[in-house]
Amino acid sequence: MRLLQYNEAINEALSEELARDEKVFLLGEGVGVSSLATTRGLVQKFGPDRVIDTPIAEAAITGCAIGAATMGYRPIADLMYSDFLYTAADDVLIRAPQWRFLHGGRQSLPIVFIAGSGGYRKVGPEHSHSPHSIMLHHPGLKVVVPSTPYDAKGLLKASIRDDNPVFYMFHKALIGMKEDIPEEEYIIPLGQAKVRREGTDVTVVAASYMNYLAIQAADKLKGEISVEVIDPRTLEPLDLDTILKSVIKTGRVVIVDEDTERCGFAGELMAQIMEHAFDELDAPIKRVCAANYPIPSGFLEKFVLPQPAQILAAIREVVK
Amino acid sequence: MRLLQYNEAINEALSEELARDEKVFLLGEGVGVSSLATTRGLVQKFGPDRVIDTPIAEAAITGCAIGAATMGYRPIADLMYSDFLYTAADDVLIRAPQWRFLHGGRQSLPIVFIAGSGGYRKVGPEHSHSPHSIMLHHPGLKVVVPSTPYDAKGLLKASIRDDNPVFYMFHKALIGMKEDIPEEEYIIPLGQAKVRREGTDVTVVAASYMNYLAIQAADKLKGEISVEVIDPRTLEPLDLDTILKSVIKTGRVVIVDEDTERCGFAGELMAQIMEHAFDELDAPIKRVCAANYPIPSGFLEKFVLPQPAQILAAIREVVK
Amino acid sequence: MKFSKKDLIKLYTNLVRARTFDMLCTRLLAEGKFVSFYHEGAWGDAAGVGTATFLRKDDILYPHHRAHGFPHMIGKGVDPKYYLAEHCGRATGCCSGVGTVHALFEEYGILGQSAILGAQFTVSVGWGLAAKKNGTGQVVVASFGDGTLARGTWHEGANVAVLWKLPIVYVLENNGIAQYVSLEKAYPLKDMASLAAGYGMPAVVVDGQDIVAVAEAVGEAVKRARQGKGPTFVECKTIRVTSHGYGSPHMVDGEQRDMNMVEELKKREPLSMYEKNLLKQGIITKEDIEEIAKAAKEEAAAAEKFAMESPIQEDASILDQYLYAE
Amino acid sequence: MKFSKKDLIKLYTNLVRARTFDMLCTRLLAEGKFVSFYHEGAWGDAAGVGTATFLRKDDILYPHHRAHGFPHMIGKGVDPKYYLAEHCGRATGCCSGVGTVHALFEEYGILGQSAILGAQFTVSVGWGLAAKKNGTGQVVVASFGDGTLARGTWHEGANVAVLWKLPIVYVLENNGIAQYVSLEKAYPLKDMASLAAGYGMPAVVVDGQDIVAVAEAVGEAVKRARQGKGPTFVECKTIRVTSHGYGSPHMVDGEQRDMNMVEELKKREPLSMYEKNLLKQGIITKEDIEEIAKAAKEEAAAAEKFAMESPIQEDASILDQYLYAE
Ligand SMILES: Cc1ncc(C[n+]2csc(CCOP(=O)(O)OP(=O)(O)O)c2C)c(N)n1
Ligand SMILES: Cc1ncc(C[n+]2csc(CCOP(=O)(O)OP(=O)(O)O)c2C)c(N)n1
Ligand SMILES: [Mg+2]
Ligand SMILES: [Mg+2]
Repeated sequence: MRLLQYNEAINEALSEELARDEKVFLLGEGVGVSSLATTRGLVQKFGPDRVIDTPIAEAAITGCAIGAATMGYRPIADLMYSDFLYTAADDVLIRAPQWRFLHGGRQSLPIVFIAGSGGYRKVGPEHSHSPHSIMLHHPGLKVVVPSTPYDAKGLLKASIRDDNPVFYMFHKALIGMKEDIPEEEYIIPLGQAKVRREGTDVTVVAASYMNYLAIQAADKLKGEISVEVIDPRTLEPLDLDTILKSVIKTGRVVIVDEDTERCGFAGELMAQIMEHAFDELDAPIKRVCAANYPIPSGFLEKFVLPQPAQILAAIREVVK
Repeated sequence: MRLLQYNEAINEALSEELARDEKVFLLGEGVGVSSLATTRGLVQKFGPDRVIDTPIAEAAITGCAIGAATMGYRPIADLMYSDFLYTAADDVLIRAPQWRFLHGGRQSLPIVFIAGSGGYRKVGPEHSHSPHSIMLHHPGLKVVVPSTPYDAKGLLKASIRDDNPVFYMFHKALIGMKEDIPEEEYIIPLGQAKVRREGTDVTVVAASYMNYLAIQAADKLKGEISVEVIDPRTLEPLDLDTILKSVIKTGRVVIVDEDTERCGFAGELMAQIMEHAFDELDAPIKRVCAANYPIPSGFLEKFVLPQPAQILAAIREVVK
Repeated sequence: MKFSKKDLIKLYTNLVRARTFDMLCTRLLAEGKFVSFYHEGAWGDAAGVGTATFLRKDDILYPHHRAHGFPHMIGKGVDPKYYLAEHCGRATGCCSGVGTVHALFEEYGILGQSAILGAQFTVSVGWGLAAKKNGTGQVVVASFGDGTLARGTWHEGANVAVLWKLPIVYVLENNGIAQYVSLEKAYPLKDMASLAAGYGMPAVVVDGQDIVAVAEAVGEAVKRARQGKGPTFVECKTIRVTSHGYGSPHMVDGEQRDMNMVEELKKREPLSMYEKNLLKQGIITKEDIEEIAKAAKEEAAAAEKFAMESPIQEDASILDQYLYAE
Repeated sequence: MKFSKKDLIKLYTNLVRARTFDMLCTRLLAEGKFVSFYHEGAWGDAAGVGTATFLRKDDILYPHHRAHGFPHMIGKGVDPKYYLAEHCGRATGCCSGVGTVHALFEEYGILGQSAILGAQFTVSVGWGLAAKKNGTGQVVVASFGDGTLARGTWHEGANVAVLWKLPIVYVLENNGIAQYVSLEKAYPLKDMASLAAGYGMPAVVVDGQDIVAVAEAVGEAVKRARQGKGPTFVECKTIRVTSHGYGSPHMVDGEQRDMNMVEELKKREPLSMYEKNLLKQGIITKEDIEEIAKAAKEEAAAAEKFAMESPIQEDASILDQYLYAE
C-alpha cells in the first residue's frame, strides 16, 4: 500500500496499461506535460509514438481516436477540460457512440476520452462543466466519474480495457485527495455502485466530487439523520439495482449532481426511480444540481453550483 | 384565410420578417434552394446580401450569427438538419447561450438557429435526431418546436423578434400538413402551451410531431378514456403552469418525446411534476420516448422511435 | 505510371459496373425499394473508380458520398451486392440493414463512414497513424467532394497528417457544386489544390473525367505515401449532371440549373470517352464491350435479386448486441 | 507607413502601460486577489500593442488570450481598470464580475470573447459581415496565437472571409509555443503565413518584437480592409519567456524548458529595444521615459485601488437578468 493522490492514481493506471498492451496509446494537447500531471512522465517511459502531443485540434484528436480504434488500437484521447468536448461533439457524442451500432455491430471501438471536469474554482462557464448528462443522452458511450484515488485507478484500467468508447471524467477539485492504493494490480468493473455510508433514513446518490460533499453531509448529520450515501461511480452502465435496494430501505431520496439541473442525470434518475419504485417513495425525491444558468466565473459561482448547505437542507427536507 | 402547408407557413414567416426589419438576414447551406422549400424564393425577394448561401461550414454559419448579433443584426442561421448542430456545438450550446450572461448581461444576441428535426423517414442516426434535450440542458437558449402550420408561422415570427438565441426546430414529418392561416399578421408568444384536446382522465404532454401522434391517440380513445393533450409548443420557456393545472385535474400523466429517453425532456418533466405536484399523482408518470439506442436506419427504426401503439398502451396503462 | 492492357480493361470494367449499379440504385430508389437516400453518381464516377481500382486490398478507403461510394467500393474489389442489400434495409446488408447508407468491408479496408460530411479528414488521421504503426505499407485514401472540403475538420486533419507524415492520399472529386451551392459561392479559389499547398502538401490537379489520369495521379500519390513520404492531395475535376439526390430540386444558387450548361457538361461523359479511346488504341473490341456490359448487367440483376430476396432487417433483439461490444 | 513622433511615443507609452499591467496582474494573481486565471504576457506584448494602437475606435477587435488581451485593450484606448476589476470578480468589472477573464467594451469595439480558443475565426466572420453591411469602413482585427491557429474554425472562417471580401485582419502572435507544445510539434511549417496564402489571402511575416514593424504591417492590412479589398494575414514572430500561466509548469514537449534558450529569447525584449531606438533617434528623452513609467505606475496603482475597493460581485439577483434579454 502506498498513499497516492488522485492524479497519481490516474497516472499509474495509464502507465500500467500502456506497459501492458502496446495497442494502447495516448494523445492530446500537452500530454507530455499535463497541467494536472495526470499524464506527466509517460512520454519519457513510452516515447513520443505512444504518448503523442498534438496541436490544439480537438476534432483531429477525437477523429484520430475513432480511426485508430477501428484498426485495432486502443487510443486514449485526452481532451484536457471536459468543456472542450463541444469542439468535437460530433465525434464524441455521435460518431464514436454510434459507429459500431450503425455498422451492424461488426466493429468495436475501444476508446477512452479523458478530461478533467467540474467547477468550484471560479474559472467560469467555459472551464467548469461536468457535462455527463449530454453523454448519457447519447447511447453507446460509457461514462465514468471516479470520486476517490482508489476508484480513479481501478475504473480507468477497466475503461481502457473496455471495448467501447468510454468518457472518463476525473474531477479537478479531487486532484489533491490521497488514499491507500495497493501495490498489486486491481480493476474495478464498470457498472458497480458503491455504498459509501450505510444508513436507514434517506438515500443520497452522488458521484465524483458530489460524493465527497455528500459524505461530509452524512457525517455531519450523524446522530440526527441516518444517511445512506451511494456513489454510482459509473453513470453508464448505471447500477440501478443498488440504488433501488437503498430506496426500498429508506423511502426517501436526494440526488446531488454538479451538472446543470434541466435534462440532467438527477432528473433522469428521479424518473427511473418513479418508474421502478414509485410506491416505495415516502416523499418526493429532491435533487441538488447546478441551477439552470451558465456557471458564472467569480464569486457568483456559489449561487449556481451545489453547495454543502443545500445538500444538508435537502436531506433534512426530504426526511421531514 | 388560406390553406398553407407547414413549410409554406415557415417560408411566409421568414419572408414577412425579412421585409419588416432590414437587420434580419438569413444564411446557410443552400438557403437559396432549400430541400424542404422552407427558404425557397427568398433570395429572389431579398437578394443575396440578405439570403446568403454558404459553403458546408456549420461553425462559420453559427459563428457568423453570433458575431453579427453582437453588432445589432438579427441573423437566422439555417443548419438544414438539426443533427448538424453537433458540428458547431460550441457555438450552439455554449457560446451563443452563454455570451450575454458571461459578459455581464450587457448584450443581447437575437439569433434564430433553424433546422429540420425528427425521424420516421428511416434515414438513420445522423439525419433523424430531435436534439432538444441537449439544448434545454444549456440555459440561455430558447427552444421552439411547432406542431402545426399556424404555430410554425406565429412562433417563428416571435423567435425572430426575440432578443435571445432561439433554436427553432420544425419537424420534417410535418412538412405536408395543411392549415388555415390568417391573412393578417399574428404572433404566438414563446412560453404558452396549448391544450389541443380537453380531457379528464389523463394528461398527455407532447410537442411537435409527437403532438400529432398524441392527438390521434386521444381521438382513437374517445369514449374509452378522456385524454387531455397539451402541446408545450416551446420547451424553453416552458409553460409549466398549464401542464400542472392539467395534472391536478387528471392525476395521471403520459409524456411523449421523440428525443432519446435518457436525460431527455420527458424525464425532466417527470422530475418537475414530482417536485411540484407529487401529491396530485394517482399513478407513476409514464414516458414514451426514443429508446436508449442510436436511431437505426431502415426497418429497425420503429423499434426505437415512439410508435402510436406505444402511446395508446401507455395511456391505457396509466389510467389503469 | 504505365498501365498494362489488363489494368486498362479492369478500369473500364469497373467503370461499367459502377455505372450499371448507379442506374440500378436510381431505379430502386424510384421504385421505393431503397430505404433512405440515394445520390446519383453517373458521369462523375470515373474519379472513384480510378482512385480505388489499383489500391492494395489492405489499403484503407473512405468512399465519397456521391453514388454512395459504389464506384470506390467496386474499384476496391468489394462485392457490391451486400451494400445494395444494405440500401434495401436487409439483414444480409454489409451493416446488417442498420446503416443503409453506410458501408463496411473490413477485409477490403472499408472501415466505415459517417453521413456527417468532413469526418474523413479526421478519422483518416487515426487510420494513417494506425497504418504507420502497423508498418506494413498500408495507405489511407480519403475521398470527398468540393463541398466537404469547406469543413474545419479538413484543416485539423491535414495539418496533422503532414506533420506526422501519415500515409494518406486526399482525393477531391470536385464537381463544382455542393447540393444547391456552386463552387463559386463556396470558395474564393479555382483550384482547391492550393489549400493543400498551404501545408506544404504536394497537390496535383487532374481531369476527373479521364479515368486513366486519375488512376495515374492517385497511383503516384499512393506510391509516395507507401514510401513514408507523407500525404498528397489529388484534385479531380469532375461534373454533376443530375440533381443532388434523386427527387431533390435540380437547382443551384437559388435558380433552376442551366440545362444548356448541363448538356455541355454531359459531353464529357467519362465512360464513352474512355471506351472510344480503348477502341481506338485497339485495347478492346466491340465484342469485349458487349460482354463486359452483359456481365455487369448480370451482376446487377443478381445483386438486385439477392437484395430483394434477403430478409428485411426487423430483428429488434440485435439492438443491444449492436450497441455495445461485450 | 510613416508614423509621427506623437504616434511613436503613443506606441511606447502603451507598451509601458501594458507591461506595467502585466506585472500588476501577475502580482495580484500571486497574492490571491485574482479570481481565476492569468497568463503572463511580458516580452510578448509588443504585437498586441502595435496591432491595436492605431485602430479606429469603432473598429472591432478580438484580443488574444495571452496577457489576457491587456496590450490590445490598452492599445485600443480602453481604460484597463474595469477589466482589472473584472479579474478580481468585482461588480464594477467590465462584465460585472461574471466573466472574470472576459472583456467587453462595446464603445471601443471590444464585443466579447470566448475562452474556447478558435472562436475568433468564426465570430469575426459575423463582425466582418456586419461591418460590411454597416458600410462605414469599420475593420475587424482578430488576434490569436500560433496554437489557436490549428483549430478547424480557422479554415471555415478564413475561407468565407476571403470569399465574401470581409474587412478582417488576422494577426497571429506566433510565440513558438502553445501551452506545453512547441510549434515544431504542432505544424509542419515555419511560417504560418503560408496557410493564409492557400486562400489567396495576402500574408506578411513581421518581427513581433519590433512594435513599429507590427503597427506598420497591421496598418497596411487595415487600410486594405477599409478599402474593401478583403482580409490580410499578419504573422508576428514573438516569444514567451514565462510558463504558460502563472503557477503552471515551465515545460515544453514533456521536458523542462531549456532556460538557456529562454535567456537567449529574452535578449529580444521589445520594450527596451524600442526604448533604445527612440532614445537614439532623439524622439524621447530619459526624462520622458521616467515620466511615462511614473504615469503608468500611477495608472496601475489607481486601477488596483479601484478594483480592490469595488464591491465583490455577489448579487444573485442578477443571474436571471443576465441570462435572458427581455
Ligand atoms: C456536416 C454536414 N453538413 C451538411 C450535410 C448535407 N449534405 C449532404 S451531401 C451535401 C453536399 C456535398 O457536396 P460535395 O462534398 O461537393 O459532394 P457532391 O455531392 O457534390 O458530390 C450536403 C450539404 C451533411 N451531410 N453533413
Ligand atoms: C479549444 C481549446 N482548446 C484548448 C484550450 C486550453 N488552452 C488555453 S491557452 C492554450 C494555449 C494557446 O496557445 P497559443 O494560441 O499559441 O497562445 P499563447 O498562449 O502561446 O499566447 C490552450 C491549449 C482552450 N482554451 N480552448
Ligand atoms: Mg461537389
Ligand atoms: Mg503560442
